[in-house]
Amino acid sequence: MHTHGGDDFVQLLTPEGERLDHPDYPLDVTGDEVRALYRDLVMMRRFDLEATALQRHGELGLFTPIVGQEAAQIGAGRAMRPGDFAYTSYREHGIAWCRGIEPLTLMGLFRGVTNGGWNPYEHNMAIYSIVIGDHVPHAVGYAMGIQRDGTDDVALAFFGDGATSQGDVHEAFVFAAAFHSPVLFFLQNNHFAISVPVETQSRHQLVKRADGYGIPGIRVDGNDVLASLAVTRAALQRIREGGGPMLIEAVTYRMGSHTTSDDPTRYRPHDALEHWATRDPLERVLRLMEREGWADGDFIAGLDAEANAMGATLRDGTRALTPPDPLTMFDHVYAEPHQQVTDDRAFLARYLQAAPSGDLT
Amino acid sequence: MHTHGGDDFVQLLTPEGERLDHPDYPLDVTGDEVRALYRDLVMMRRFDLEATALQRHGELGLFTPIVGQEAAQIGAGRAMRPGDFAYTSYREHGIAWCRGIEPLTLMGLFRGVTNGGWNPYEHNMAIYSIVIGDHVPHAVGYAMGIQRDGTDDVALAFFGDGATSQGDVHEAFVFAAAFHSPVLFFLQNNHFAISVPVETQSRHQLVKRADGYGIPGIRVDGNDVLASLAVTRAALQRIREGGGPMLIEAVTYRMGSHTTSDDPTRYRPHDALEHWATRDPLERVLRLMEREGWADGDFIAGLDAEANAMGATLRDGTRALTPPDPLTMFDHVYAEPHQQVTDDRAFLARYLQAAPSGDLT
Amino acid sequence: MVAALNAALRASLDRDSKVLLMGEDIATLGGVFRVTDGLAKDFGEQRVIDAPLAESTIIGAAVGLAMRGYRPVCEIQFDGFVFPAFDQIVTQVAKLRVRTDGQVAMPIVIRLPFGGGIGAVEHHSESPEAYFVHTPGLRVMAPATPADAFVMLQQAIASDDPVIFLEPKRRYWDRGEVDLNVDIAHATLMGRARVTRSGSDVTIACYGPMLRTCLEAAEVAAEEGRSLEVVDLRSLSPIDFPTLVASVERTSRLVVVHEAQGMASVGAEIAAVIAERCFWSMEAPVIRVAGFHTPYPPNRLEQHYLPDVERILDAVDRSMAY
Amino acid sequence: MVAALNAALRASLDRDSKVLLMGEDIATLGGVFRVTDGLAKDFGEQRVIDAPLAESTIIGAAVGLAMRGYRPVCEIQFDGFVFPAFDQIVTQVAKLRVRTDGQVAMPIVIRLPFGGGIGAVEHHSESPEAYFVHTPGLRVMAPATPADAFVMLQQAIASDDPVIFLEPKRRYWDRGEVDLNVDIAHATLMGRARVTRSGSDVTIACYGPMLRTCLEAAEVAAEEGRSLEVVDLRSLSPIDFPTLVASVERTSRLVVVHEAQGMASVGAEIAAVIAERCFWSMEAPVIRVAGFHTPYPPNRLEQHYLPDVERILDAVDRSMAY
Ligand SMILES: Cc1ncc(C[n+]2csc(CCOP(=O)(O)OP(=O)(O)O)c2C)c(N)n1
Ligand SMILES: Cc1ncc(C[n+]2csc(CCOP(=O)(O)OP(=O)(O)O)c2C)c(N)n1
Ligand SMILES: [Mg+2]
Ligand SMILES: [Mg+2]
Repeated sequence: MHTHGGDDFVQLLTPEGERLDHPDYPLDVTGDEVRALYRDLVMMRRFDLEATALQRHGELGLFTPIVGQEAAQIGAGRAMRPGDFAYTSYREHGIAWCRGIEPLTLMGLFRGVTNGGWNPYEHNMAIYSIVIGDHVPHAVGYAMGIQRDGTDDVALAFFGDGATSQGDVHEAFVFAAAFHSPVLFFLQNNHFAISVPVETQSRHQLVKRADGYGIPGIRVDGNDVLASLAVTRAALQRIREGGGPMLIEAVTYRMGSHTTSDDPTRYRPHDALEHWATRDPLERVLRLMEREGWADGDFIAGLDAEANAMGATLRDGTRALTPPDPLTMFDHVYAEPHQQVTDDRAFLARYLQAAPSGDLT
Repeated sequence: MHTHGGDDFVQLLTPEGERLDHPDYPLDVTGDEVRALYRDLVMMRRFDLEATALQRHGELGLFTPIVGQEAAQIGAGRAMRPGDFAYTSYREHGIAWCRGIEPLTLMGLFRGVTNGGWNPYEHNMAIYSIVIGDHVPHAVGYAMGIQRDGTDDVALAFFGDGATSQGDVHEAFVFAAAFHSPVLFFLQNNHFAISVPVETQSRHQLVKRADGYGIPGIRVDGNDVLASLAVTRAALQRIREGGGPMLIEAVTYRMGSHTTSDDPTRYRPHDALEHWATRDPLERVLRLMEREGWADGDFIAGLDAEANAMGATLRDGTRALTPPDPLTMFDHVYAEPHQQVTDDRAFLARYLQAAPSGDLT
Repeated sequence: MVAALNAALRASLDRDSKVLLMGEDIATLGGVFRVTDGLAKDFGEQRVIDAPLAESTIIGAAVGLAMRGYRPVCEIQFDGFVFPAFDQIVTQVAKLRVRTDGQVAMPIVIRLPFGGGIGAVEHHSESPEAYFVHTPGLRVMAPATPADAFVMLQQAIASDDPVIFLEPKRRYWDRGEVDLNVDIAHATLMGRARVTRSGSDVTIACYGPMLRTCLEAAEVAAEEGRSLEVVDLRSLSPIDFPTLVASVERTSRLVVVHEAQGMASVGAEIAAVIAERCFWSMEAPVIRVAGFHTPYPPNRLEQHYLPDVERILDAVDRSMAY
Repeated sequence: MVAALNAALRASLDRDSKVLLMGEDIATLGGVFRVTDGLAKDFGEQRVIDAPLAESTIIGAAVGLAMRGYRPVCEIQFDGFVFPAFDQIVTQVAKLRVRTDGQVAMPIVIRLPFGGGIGAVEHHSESPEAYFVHTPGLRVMAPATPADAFVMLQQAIASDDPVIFLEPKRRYWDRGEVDLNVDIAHATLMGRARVTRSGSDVTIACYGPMLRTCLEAAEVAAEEGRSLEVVDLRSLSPIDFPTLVASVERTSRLVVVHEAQGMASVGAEIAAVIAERCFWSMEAPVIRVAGFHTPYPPNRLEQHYLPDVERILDAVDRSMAY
């Protein structure tokens, strides 16, 4: 079935690195801007490689690769303003990057030393959400708060093709439409929910879901960072001006495994990777830069060095992430004291004192 | 807001009793057929009156009036075949009627002597479902069963405008579309979820929801029994032939209260009843019959007598519905023995023996 | 009690502009029990919100509002309709504080009319408290009187923790003195139980709708020469065991009463803890009086399902027989 | 254990053409734990169904399939993802039989990998059994060994009641003798506990993932001269109290062990019942070993959260100290 493969989406940069014009989504970019975007893409790809390697070396319990989806995320992330607020699932490392969250910070969850890792208010980005769909209503609630505050910020909800089947995502659409709330739904259709192809979630283009709520929907080439940027910017602008919620479907492909525990050879059509490799999100930007003379050897070498440095920081930093004191698990269950927690904490404290290793299984 | 009031729906009989043609939904009906439909409508309206009165007299704890929605339900109900299976909410007395469930049987739930009242397999209709939305996935599951059995039956899910906001209803759409299951979603938009107007559920016509899943949707005048019949018949036929799920939105109006406990004067626009009274579902059929000479005084008098008889049976029968033996509450919790139930039952049995009135609070 | 709850909401809306109400039919209609009557008119649609019919996102949106600094008070129309929101409550509301290492607060109150005895149709008479008590991260409160309803709801709204606030719907129409000028900060502390009636023979622990029934039982018992001490738990998570233990140490006997079915219930927790903490002083095992292990029956049978004075006294007899 | 479960599903699919499997990633992938590996290939897409990503309707559709005469076996991928389906489970699956006065059966099995100890990220290590045990209308089972997994899953599928089937995921890779020719009808009855190890000093009640840990504790205790009797509950609803009471009558002491947090838990239920039924013979109160009243911690701390041999032995010590 090819309903989802159709190229009826906004594209501003072809896989061959040619710029296209689009009447609704004009984008003027300078060489500097494109270089900055390319840097983001490269850093994300490297991050992915490094984190995957760290998992292979036993330093992480799990990792969720981003490879293939860098452009969708960087485009969207760079379109956001600081005051906007992002709710994401567990694969939006590119959004985190754009929100100023250090790659190393993301390792805490995957290494099992925290369930969060950063202060959401510092970056205006919620911690990763693992239960599929749950965070999408949160974005709508946050947007309802924005409405009451009277600012022109926007809440963004990032989720996958699989998530579109969840009741909570539908209800979030319903609330956003009913209250005309400033929320942007950003759907990355990477063609899979673990092993299940997007066709099992819908035989129909997912962007069409928006129609049913009277929410405008835009389908964009998720492997084109310029298109993702332009479309997200336009959507955010429209929402800021009171236009109400919107949905963007970024059509992309998960080139890696679902997580490092997954074995995609069991389900991925064997020629799919080849096909999608020709649409690589980094490659086309490089071609554009070459074509325009925006990238010289120094730039590329500089990037490489920066990526190397990031990799080193990541490796060393991850190894240095040690589990917190066991008693911290009781610290933030409640804001105010709760007797059961107090008792359980006292029990564990006594117990740890008696058997300091604490690890006797 | 008038998005929901627009008359862009299939209508075959005007409020004035004029027949209209529709290219997609031709309907040839004989005088006998129209008389039969009119009888259904009259019986339902009488049933509603009688049950409401029974509640006012303290014989029922609660009743959910159907007045105003008779045509939507009778049209749909009469389009069904015996092998089809209906899942409904608590207001589909007209569907129950068409499925051969005695009006008296419906009183058990409202009198509090049972939570069901009939054998679903005898009538191919599930018991009423009170938790909004819950039963809609059941219809899809049933339809998946039909597919596996290889018959051309159809499962129908009846639900309200309020229910469209529930996650379960969305998920039911997703599954039905994904599996191309023979299920007809029949939405009665009666403009209210208790006090909340349909605009709070959606600023957009509810039938449009179907588009998002690639499910064909039809909007029908829910106060026109001929249109409801023709559209439902056509949809069922298409589904039987393997066309996959469909959605019908029947636009109607809840002329009564939400339940007998409700006070609609607190929220219903004061001129709404007048407006909708001009679109009464019974009146227009009567006009058509008069126009065509299909209804004489005898017919009307006969109907009246039949309705009176039904009312009498209902009144007497309801008063005679007594609570079952208290110990029956343990009978069907499990199919096979469960020690906790056995113990609890033994306790109550001993207890009832000691204090036979059992009513000491 | 409805008036007391309404007054508590009004006071909270007045006190803190971040407080919002959200639910089905709460604005124009004023709630099916009229608990929010008049509030939409006085505080406007932005603060008293009629939501679409979807419990999961009523709670899910409240999470987002809380993250934006608001203090949402959500109404779930009836006990049986809380389950569509269960995931948001258990996975998000209860856990977000700890998941963010304390950086995100969840000052959300979920008002839940609960319990039976009003002759309602199915799904309208349930007692789901054990599900929430079992869930770390939630506080669970159940007032039994109008005065407590007034105080406790305000305390719940003022708390930075999420609170499942169980309103005993068969006591909605109870009347009682409510001191509207009570200083919330100095009222009985949140989380504390109260010895409502002192006695010496058997302690009765109960909450919400059962308090009145237990007090009636104590009256009857007194006529028969038996002295029951009635403890109103008020809070179910945490449970105020110090108060309860002190009482049981005096009486050496405990009967726990609730409407909810018994398996893995609040009554089980209390029985387990008291059996351990009062091991040396108990003269009888803790006797539990609870709903049966069946779904709530059709309402014409509910009188047999619900604990009543007789069943409580029967439990007292059984306790005394040891 | 994975192979035993796979064999049980295969046998059930073979035996009864009405048996269907449904879940996320169970067909092409064979499940994230490979429990359904190869079944889609052998039984086809109509019987082994990859569902859209929506737990509520996986269960909701199973209800409809059951009403049409099928016997759906649903997989929920991980414990923490059962909550979106909670409403369908509690309101429909558990209640439909009684709501229809026994006319509609709900032969649905919900397979739920549960518990911690595998170093997973959040929501992948929870123990939600108490929620289901508290719910009338459900049966709850938890095998602890491959042999039991093989028998019990087939019994669950053959039962006309809905069964929450908890698979201890940290024991998925355990190996053990499985008699594939066992006659299911004559195997240990569904709902029965088993005394896995006899002893005389203290009874240990446990289930699922904790059985192995408790047996290890019993080994260590034996070396120290203490004789522990280990009871594998196997079924959590109903709980086989006759077997447990008989054991406790012998030992006079009971320790209950589970991973789930303690408030209103299965351990609370057992402690409450045993304290009552064995009132005269207990020489110590029932001691509970459970997870703490916190959401499951980050996995690098899980060793401190989960009951281990030491904590079990500590509880035994405390029991013996009375
Ligand atoms: C409610 C819920 N059910 C199941 C899972 C297990 N699970 C984790 S990721 C995933 C697939 C998600 O697919 P999609 O939404 O497309 O996001 P992607 O992984 O492709 O980024 C599943 C089923 C989960 N995390 N939450
Ligand atoms: C899950 C759930 N939430 C709330 C309710 C309370 N309630 C009963 S009927 C109703 C409104 C339903 O509106 P609609 O779906 O339009 O059906 P109608 O009553 O108009 O036929 C509500 C909110 C419920 N029964 N179930
Ligand atoms: Mg995906
Ligand atoms: Mg309606």
